[in-house]
Amino acid sequence: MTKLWNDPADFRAELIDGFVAAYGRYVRRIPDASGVMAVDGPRSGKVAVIIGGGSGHYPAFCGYVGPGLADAAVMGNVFAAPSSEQVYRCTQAVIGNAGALYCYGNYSGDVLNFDMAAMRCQMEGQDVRTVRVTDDVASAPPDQQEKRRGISGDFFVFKIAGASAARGDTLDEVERLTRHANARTRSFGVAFGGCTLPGQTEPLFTVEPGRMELGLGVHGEPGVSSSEMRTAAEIADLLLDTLLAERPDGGEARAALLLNGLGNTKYEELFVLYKDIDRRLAQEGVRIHRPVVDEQVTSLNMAGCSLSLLWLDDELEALLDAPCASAGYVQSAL
Amino acid sequence: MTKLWNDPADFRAELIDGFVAAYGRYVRRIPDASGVMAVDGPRSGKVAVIIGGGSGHYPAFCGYVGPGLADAAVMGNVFAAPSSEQVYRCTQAVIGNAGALYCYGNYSGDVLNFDMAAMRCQMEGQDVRTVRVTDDVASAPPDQQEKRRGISGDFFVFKIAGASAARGDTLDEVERLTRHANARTRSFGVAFGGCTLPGQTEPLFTVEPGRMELGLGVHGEPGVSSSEMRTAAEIADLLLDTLLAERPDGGEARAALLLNGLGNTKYEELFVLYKDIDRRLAQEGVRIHRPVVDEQVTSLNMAGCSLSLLWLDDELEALLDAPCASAGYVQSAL
Amino acid sequence: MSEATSVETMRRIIRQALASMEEHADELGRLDAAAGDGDHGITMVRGMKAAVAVLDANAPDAGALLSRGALAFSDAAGGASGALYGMLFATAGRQLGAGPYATADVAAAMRAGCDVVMRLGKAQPGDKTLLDALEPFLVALDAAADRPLPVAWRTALPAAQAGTAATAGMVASCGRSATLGERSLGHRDPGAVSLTYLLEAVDKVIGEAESDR
Amino acid sequence: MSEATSVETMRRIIRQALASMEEHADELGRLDAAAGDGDHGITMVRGMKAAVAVLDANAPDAGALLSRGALAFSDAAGGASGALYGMLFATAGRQLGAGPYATADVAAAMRAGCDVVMRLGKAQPGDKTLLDALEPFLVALDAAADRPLPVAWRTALPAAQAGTAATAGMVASCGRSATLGERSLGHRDPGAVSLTYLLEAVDKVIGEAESDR
Ligand SMILES: Nc1ncnc2c1ncn2[C@@H]1O[C@H](COP(=O)(O)OP(=O)(O)O)[C@@H](O)[C@H]1O
Ligand SMILES: Nc1ncnc2c1ncn2[C@@H]1O[C@H](COP(=O)(O)OP(=O)(O)O)[C@@H](O)[C@H]1O
Ligand SMILES: [Mg+2]
Ligand SMILES: [Mg+2]
Ligand SMILES: [Mg+2]
Ligand SMILES: [Mg+2]
Repeated sequence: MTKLWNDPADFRAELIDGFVAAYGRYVRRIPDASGVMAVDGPRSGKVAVIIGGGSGHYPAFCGYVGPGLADAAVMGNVFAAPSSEQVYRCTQAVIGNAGALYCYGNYSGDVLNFDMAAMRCQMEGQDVRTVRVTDDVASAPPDQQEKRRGISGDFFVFKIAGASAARGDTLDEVERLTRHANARTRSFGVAFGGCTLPGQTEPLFTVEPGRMELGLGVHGEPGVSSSEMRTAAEIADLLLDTLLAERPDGGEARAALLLNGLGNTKYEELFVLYKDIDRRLAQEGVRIHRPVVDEQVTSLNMAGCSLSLLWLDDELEALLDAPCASAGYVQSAL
Repeated sequence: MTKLWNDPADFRAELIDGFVAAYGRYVRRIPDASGVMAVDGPRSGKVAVIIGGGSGHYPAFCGYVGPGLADAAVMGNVFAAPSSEQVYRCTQAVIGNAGALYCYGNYSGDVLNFDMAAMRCQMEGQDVRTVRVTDDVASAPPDQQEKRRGISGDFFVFKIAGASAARGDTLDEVERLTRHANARTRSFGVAFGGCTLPGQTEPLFTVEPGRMELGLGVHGEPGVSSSEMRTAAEIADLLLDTLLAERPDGGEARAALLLNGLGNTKYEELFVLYKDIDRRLAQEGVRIHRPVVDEQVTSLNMAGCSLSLLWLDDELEALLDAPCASAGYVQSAL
Repeated sequence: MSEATSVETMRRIIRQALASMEEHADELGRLDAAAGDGDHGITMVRGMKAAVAVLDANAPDAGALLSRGALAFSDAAGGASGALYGMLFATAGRQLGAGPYATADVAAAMRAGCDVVMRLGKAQPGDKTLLDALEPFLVALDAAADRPLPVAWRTALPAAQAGTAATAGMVASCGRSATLGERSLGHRDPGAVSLTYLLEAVDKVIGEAESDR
Repeated sequence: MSEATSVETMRRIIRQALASMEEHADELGRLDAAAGDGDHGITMVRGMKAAVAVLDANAPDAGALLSRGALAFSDAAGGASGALYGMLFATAGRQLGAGPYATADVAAAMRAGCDVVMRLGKAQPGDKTLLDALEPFLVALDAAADRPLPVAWRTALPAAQAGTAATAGMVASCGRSATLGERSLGHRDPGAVSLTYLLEAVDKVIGEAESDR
């Protein structure tokens, strides 16, 4: 349950203030807007990567602003997409002469607001492109990938977009690579318990003892189906059976991996689960590159986890390996 | 509640396997021992920094093994200190010709087991020193600092020990600086709810709705007293009133800061709380250096947070700023 | 209705809409939590508060007041409902302009707003969204276009209510709850419910204004 | 008692100790959770399982079997209790050596173990630890040193039980629960409780062996 707040109505504003106060080494507040931008931006000649969405998913989204990652994050209220006005203002703060890429999870509210802002920028002569993250295999069948929602795969798609833009790629190229990364990213998750919005006393959903939800959303949405609670080893197989069924054709047998905790399922548990994921992927002949077992795309303190795979090729691997630094994710050469 | 496991009796072994499988870029398993060591160790001429304790506190302890941090972590079962046999074996795996420093939180079980191992190493002619972290102001009065237990201050004391050893300081110097860091580190915490051991169904303690516990332990121990639940702003003042009362004499007005989530109190809430902490410290004329608002020393999925301050001087600040890399904490030059 | 009366009526409508959202916030949240993310009540209240906050600025006419309120709503609310309600009422307000309004004027303005919502949101009636309340309401309002606005509005309300009730039997194919497919069955769509409360709030104000005469 | 009988008795004691810890694991966990970290039951079971697992190796004598079991216990259990019980029984086992044992031999061996525990743990009787069960038990065992072991042991047990009961009225000053000070009042110390169960397990085995004759 969310416990720390002053007035729930001020939650977003206060969290942005606190975030900027804590991580002024990476970000500063965008004046008169609900968002943050990298301290070194905007950089002339560099494509601006702009991410965002509702709050409640830290480190997504504001935690990914910094060198090698995003230039700005637009921050909505808890689980609510930011308004198009805020997206527009944040864009104006960081867009340079190389255009901007919007990258965010595919949810109705985000699509509506980012699209309206993009139209407004385009009408003003700015080149703004959009790549929506659609990694969640539970949310639509494979032939409707464009309908799928974005969950923890955000992490990889943002990383590729950020690395491509950081090395000076053109907007065409940043868009192409980001789209390519999204096309090769798949995620699937399970939930064991819901979360509670600030100021509320009832969780958004509850999971009966001894059961779990499959195909969770990262906004406290219940899963798409329900099953008996399983052991870690069984859950590893369940996640991988689903993800491996969509291993892309011609995909080489290497993948970047994120085992993502939603907030209340802690690191030690994730490692126990990872042991069996690692074993199974080795059996399947998949080489795992730079696995991350951590909380990256959370859902307040929801219980559960999701597994994301980015099926790598050489160009994606090079971008994934590039260093980056931000409040929520640092990848150093050290 | 801890949900993911196979057999609770195998929890520790499986989590170590999973951790090593995931973060082989930082650590490898110490053969025949319950612990991990840095991939590049042991390094001749370098003091070995050995940390450890029970599991359930990730990133503490295994998440802090890597360049610029610890050389090895000895890993006990959940909330149980590792046995002296395991401490001894891990020591033998990483100790070089420059001796070793044990650094861990001051709890009866850890003291007993690390001390027994230290005695055994010393009897075999190895130079092993110990610095116990005693940052928790709630656990004993100021004139009995040596009786205090170690909580989230571990993070700073380990960082200083690791940075000092990494630059090639002698064991005398590493010990002196680590002791100095501990003497200048103070923490205080609050809890809103207990955690559940793997395989158990009842939490270790519960907090009545509308109340909170002050002076929590990081092993699911209840707090030392209980009070009404407060707003974030009031909790900020409560934490700081307590910590500022022990601002060390002659201490300059600068401090490193960690606002640490225990597992179930999430990042957005911590930022809301941090906003008021930052404001208050500015009022008090304290300059905050490199604040970290994150989960660093957890207690499974316990609800609550703790605030740690390390009162800096020039030598500590230089060590704190040195880069480091590990599964749980990366500080890059980028 | 004089222009001053129209502006004052619009102010009262917006205040009444906020009161209604506050009254029903928990219900809207619960409905949204059933298959979505549970924030619809919070979002509507936050948005309506922002709309009320811009009421005091002196607006030239009622249509401008509605548009201005809609933009404030949209920015504060965020989410799908912020964007859609914002466009619905901003468009309607722009088209309304200065009063006095015949029923047909109001129906045409609302229809223009509805068209924008459909174009932007790409949903159709039957997809279990607020359109399932809005569309039948507009059809009924059109059918009563020759009657005075308060009467026509009240006559059309049951269509919105029936449309909303019908959403319980629909499978969502738009918005957050689309993913849940069959699992969204049995719960009314929160956006359809909130839209109906908004239409009822309008009725309350213009109906009373009517009886005040 | 022949040496073979002693070894066999020790095996049965260690198995009985495991059974007792399994039976009381939840109670020990709850007692530890009241002021500590709740793992005492789990820890004792894990340790005793490891001690039982080394039973099959052929031990030269009962004392060696006890020492070996104690080391296995200590390594598997970890924590404060792993270190302290490990030292207690490893020391006692080393001092016992090969049987047969007079009561005085056993009392002396346990006393030697207790001394090590006090030296290592720096606690005193009255600090609300397992010493509050162990110390009175050893005093009572000494007082009955001229009686056969099974009788003396049973005679001494009530002292351990009374000492354990008294810990409920003590304020902890050692171990995890020390921090809680006054808040630790009212609950028996989990280590004192587990030690008493262990002493009772010994009684069960050697008392039965007695009646088997
Ligand atoms: N594409 C769309 N077209 C029409 N209405 C929509 C669409 N997407 C969502 N809605 C409406 O918005 C409502 C949800 O609003 P809200 O919960 O405030 O936003 P969010 O879905 O962003 O959390 C749904 O119940 C539905 O009526
Ligand atoms: N310094 C000490 N001296 C004697 N007994 C101690 C000491 N510290 C702890 N104990 C005993 O250990 C028990 C706790 O054991 P356990 O819960 O297994 O270990 P931990 O405290 O490491 O979690 C306490 O109840 C107490 O009887
Ligand atoms: Mg929402
Ligand atoms: Mg313990
Ligand atoms: Mg919603
Ligand atoms: Mg314990």
